[in-house]
Amino acid sequence: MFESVLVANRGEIALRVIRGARELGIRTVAVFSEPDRAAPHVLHADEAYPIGPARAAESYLNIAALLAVARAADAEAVHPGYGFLAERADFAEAVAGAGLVFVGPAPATIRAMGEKTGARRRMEAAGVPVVPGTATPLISAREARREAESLGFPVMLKAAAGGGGKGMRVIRRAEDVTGAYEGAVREAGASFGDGSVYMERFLERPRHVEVQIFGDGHGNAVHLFERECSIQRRHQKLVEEAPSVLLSPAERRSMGEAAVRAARAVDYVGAGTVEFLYRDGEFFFLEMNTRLQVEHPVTEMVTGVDLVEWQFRVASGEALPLRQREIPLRGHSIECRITSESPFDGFLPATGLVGELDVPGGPGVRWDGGIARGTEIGLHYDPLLGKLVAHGADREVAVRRMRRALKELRIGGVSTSAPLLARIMEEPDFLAGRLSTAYLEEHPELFGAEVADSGREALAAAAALLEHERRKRRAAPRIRRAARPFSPWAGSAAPRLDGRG
Amino acid sequence: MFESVLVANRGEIALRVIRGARELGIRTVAVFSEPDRAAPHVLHADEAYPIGPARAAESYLNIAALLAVARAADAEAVHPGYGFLAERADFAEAVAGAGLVFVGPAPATIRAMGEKTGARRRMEAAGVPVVPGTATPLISAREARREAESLGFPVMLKAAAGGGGKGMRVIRRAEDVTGAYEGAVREAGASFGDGSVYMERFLERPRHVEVQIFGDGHGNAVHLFERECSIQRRHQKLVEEAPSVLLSPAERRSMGEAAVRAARAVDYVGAGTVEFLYRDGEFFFLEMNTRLQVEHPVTEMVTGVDLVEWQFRVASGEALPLRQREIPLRGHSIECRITSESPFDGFLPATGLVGELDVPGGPGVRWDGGIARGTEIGLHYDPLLGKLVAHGADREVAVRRMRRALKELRIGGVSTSAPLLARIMEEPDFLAGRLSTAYLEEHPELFGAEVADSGREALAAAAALLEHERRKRRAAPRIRRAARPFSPWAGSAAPRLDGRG
Amino acid sequence: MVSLLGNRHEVDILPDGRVVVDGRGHAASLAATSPPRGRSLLLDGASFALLARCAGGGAWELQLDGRSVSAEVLDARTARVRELSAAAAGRVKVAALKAPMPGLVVRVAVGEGDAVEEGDTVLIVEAMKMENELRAPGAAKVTRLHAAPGEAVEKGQVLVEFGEPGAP
Amino acid sequence: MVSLLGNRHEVDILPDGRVVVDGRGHAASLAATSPPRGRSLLLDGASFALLARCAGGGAWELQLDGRSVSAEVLDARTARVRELSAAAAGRVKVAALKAPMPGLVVRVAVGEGDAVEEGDTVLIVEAMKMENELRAPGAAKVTRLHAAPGEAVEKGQVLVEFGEPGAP
Repeated sequence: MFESVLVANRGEIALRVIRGARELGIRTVAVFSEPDRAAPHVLHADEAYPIGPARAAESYLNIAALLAVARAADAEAVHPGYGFLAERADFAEAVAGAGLVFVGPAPATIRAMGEKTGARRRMEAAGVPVVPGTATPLISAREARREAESLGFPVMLKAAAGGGGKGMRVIRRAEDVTGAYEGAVREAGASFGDGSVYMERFLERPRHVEVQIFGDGHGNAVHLFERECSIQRRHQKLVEEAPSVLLSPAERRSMGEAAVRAARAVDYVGAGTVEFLYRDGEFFFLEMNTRLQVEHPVTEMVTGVDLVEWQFRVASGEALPLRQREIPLRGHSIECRITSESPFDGFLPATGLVGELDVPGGPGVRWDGGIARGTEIGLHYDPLLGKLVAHGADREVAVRRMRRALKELRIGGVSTSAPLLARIMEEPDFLAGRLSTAYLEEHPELFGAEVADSGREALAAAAALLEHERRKRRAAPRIRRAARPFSPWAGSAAPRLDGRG
Repeated sequence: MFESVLVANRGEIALRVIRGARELGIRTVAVFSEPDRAAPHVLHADEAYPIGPARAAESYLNIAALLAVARAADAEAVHPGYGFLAERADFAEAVAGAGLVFVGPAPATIRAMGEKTGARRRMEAAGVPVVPGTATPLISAREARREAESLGFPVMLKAAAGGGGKGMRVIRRAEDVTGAYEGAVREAGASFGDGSVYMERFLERPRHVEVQIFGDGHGNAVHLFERECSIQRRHQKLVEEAPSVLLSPAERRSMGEAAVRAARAVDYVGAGTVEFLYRDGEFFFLEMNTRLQVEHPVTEMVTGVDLVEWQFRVASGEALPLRQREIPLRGHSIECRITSESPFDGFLPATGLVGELDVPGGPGVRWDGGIARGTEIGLHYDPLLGKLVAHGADREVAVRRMRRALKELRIGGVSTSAPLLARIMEEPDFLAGRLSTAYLEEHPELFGAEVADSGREALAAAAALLEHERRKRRAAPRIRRAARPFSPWAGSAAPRLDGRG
Repeated sequence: MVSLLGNRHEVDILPDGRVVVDGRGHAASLAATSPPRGRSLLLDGASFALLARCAGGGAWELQLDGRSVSAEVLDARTARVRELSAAAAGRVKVAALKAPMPGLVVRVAVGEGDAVEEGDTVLIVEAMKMENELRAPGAAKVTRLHAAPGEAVEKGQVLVEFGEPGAP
Repeated sequence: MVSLLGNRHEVDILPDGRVVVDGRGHAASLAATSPPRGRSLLLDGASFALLARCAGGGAWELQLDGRSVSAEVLDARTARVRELSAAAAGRVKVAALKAPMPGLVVRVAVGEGDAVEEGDTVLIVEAMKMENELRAPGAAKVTRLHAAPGEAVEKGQVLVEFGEPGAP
């Protein structure tokens, strides 16, 4: 095992990687942009060094600055987390070129899977079913229009270089193709430095089911079961579960085997995820993510495997610690993404200073956060503040735990997705496992602004009491009514707020 | 299942019970003494009512006040937690007398096991080995001297009515018997309202191993394996583990069976713990605690069973959810008790206002706390602030996790046991599993005040920088040296702290 | 009088510490918890953990179960005066598109004088690496543009002013 | 000059922001984290998460990895003056037993005039329901008693004064 690692990321995933490394006795080197000087990942690392200004292109995406820190801090390995440079083959190459270990698959694998259209071709060849779509990136809005007509609407545009919803567009009408194409190219370019987009037939209301895989370069490849990530908003996952509630044992086996086939087809080394769209018993390869996923904790909860530990072990040349049949599947786990967005206000990005942070505890609950009290939430980076994860003997217990944990979670100073998530955990279709990627659109009632009557009453009473206290405090230094006779009770006789008291 | 429960406790255990109840959809009713008005258990409950002033005798031990709240709030059940009234048969009787469900065993069981000398006799009859000692409470210092001579020194005095180290004394010399007896009687009286004490032969350097048992009143009794609680200070446990590191599978089985025998001997219903002293392959019944233990989370981590859920199920008349062979033992778990004490200052009780509270997250870590930011830590109640629990595939992983978690835990404003616990997690005998109840006495080096060189350097630099900043801030409004020419760099030219700058 | 979520509630605080909300009396106790904003309210024993921030002039920002809500506390006379003046002024409709969040304008899809239909894309603002399309709230004519591509905008900043669809 | 854990460290803050501790120079950066007391110190890149409380007069209470440490920052002249006056005054030995924590005196085992040996129990103070025996620090004679059973005592309060073992 190497003795030190540079974590080329920020936020909750930097913290997650630092925790994993620290538990293995690996010295952790963090990097930070100017606004992140006092961020939690800086505080939790053994060492931390500045790499540039707020703009990611000049800091977290600045390969030269990262390698300079790695050299200066004598780091032996680099862990990219997810996002930023995690799926950039040129970064993996630069890391290797500097004589360091890249904690992830080989550059050729990243390149092969990152170029989404090529990956689709490869998977077809390996016998993994794929969604019909363009075999190469689109070169113009005109080509986009032509392909859309031939695939049949609705179709979907996707960034060839990336994932996570950036650069994605669903198109239902011919007249929307051009605008959507231009927007997708622009967004993909801004997010991944590569504006290539391709097109697929858009499956209506599919479920998004993905399989965690691991390969070790010693000929071993295993899967760690699936995650259901159907609850999404603009292709950003909001709620994830393991295992998927509707997969039969046979479907689970066959999807797991397809994922391992996909891994073997590219001699996969490290942690990866094979994403599938699932509908009516059929599943299609969507893409392969050559990195740790945001939602990896649900897999850790149901298998007992520490995926970051495995990443470090495999990167240092060890074989996988367990064989396929030794990997258990225990109970059920749910993750809720807590983001700085206003769910009842059109999901507007929210900013602010985290003034209060109370994190749930007790049995079966895990918090993977990237914020602390005093953290300033700006608009420079991803809105993910942290992930709340619950585990229980079955889905019902996991849901009850998640409800309880969401009630305990308190983040002051910035609006979050938490109250929407709390509603989802009570919603009948969710509880029955009736999920699809259209779930949120089909449940507009979740976004209503209503507050329960008891809550309204409490809020009205609280506001009145607070204002009353504040006025009393302000009035205290003055002598208010000299004529009023002294009485031990008079002090608590509060005037009515309407001024009649 | 009943629909509401009054939680007759405070601190972390009240919170733990509230969490368990909430997950079952049971309405939770908290009670609070005057200083606990804004305590976390009040905030987390559905309802909360005052029961009296700070002194426990007038609040948390005030049976009439508790029952009055239960009636007013329409609670159907009462959960006593641990400590306070948890092992008071008269309380269990009063609860039942008020037509409510007591979440715990029958009053007769509590009485039988609470009277420690009678319990010893009963266990002997059931074929459970016991430590030699007095069969009835001592009636005078003179009798104590006589019994001590006949048992042979060292001997131990223990409160007949209670546990948790209160009223305990080890006596090694005849001339110390009288003083120890008087102190034990006084302490027992103050803690349990009953000054009865009895005497046992004191085993030198035993290990403290206890077995979690559960009975359901439908003829089922199971054990949930053992906990090793050898690391104690003045008979207060500090570190607990499950399973015990040195028990062989055969010993584990035979101890588990003895514990189930003990449970069946008293027709046990609910959660209980059979404590044993273990030495050189032999074990002796110490006492049976008829309640949830502080350290129950380590059992939950290795078995996946929610003990509070089981308590509620059994109390509402359900049968145990699992049979003996269905209860798994997975990995290893360690708990560290975080108390408000100054470990490097003779374990003096510490007080203060919790100004900062950063709780560890990530995989395999659980925090069961009873404090929040803003909580005032006084001297009225137990010093337990919270429990940090780690779980891993084996003991080594659990220890590494605990180290990492202790490093992340941050409690500002009050001294805690955390830095001592962090040292224990690095100490060779602990790592090798060489434990006994004399562990802390045999490792005085853990209590040294030394700070690593790098830490000293950092602290000195931090103090200088802080003072420098403070002086700069204070000086800022004044114009300091009008003669100095303006320069964009001059502002950052800091004067030397020694006044020469 | 407390304005909350578009409703008004009549609240009286009685000398004995009880609170009457819309005619229903409750035993009430308010205590400070996690500083600076934590508050615990017990209302007839029901426990509410709140965050409270004073916004001045009787306005309070409250957070309960993750939901943020604005409340305004007025004494009866002030409330009455406001009602009368509002009635006198009539409703004023603001015909402008404001930035719903801080961000960067990446595209302006309309020009001054353009007619737009409800739902037409007017502007695209990027925030947190996501593009957010701002759409026309109804049929209208663009009378003034206050935003250009590449410009950083603050939350609440007026970006586009609209007039009647048929206006010159 | 920083006094820390019984040692003195010479600390210079250079104009370029570097800090020299006992002759060794370090790149240093201090930033505020969790308010009010959280601080992040980077010293040659090594990350230290501290809590800091100003106790006035150059005194700081610092907490690192759960350990609380007092530090005192003096400029060179003040430090020198203190050293001289301390040398002139000579060492004064306080022969008193102070309460190590707030609590309740439950027993006083000695009377004024009694001779005690090192380790003898002098008083028992109860705190958090546990009895704490306070023992004689050495052979001495009890000259004054300031505590009685049932009395509440504050931390640091003098409970017993001692004289030389043979004193009258």
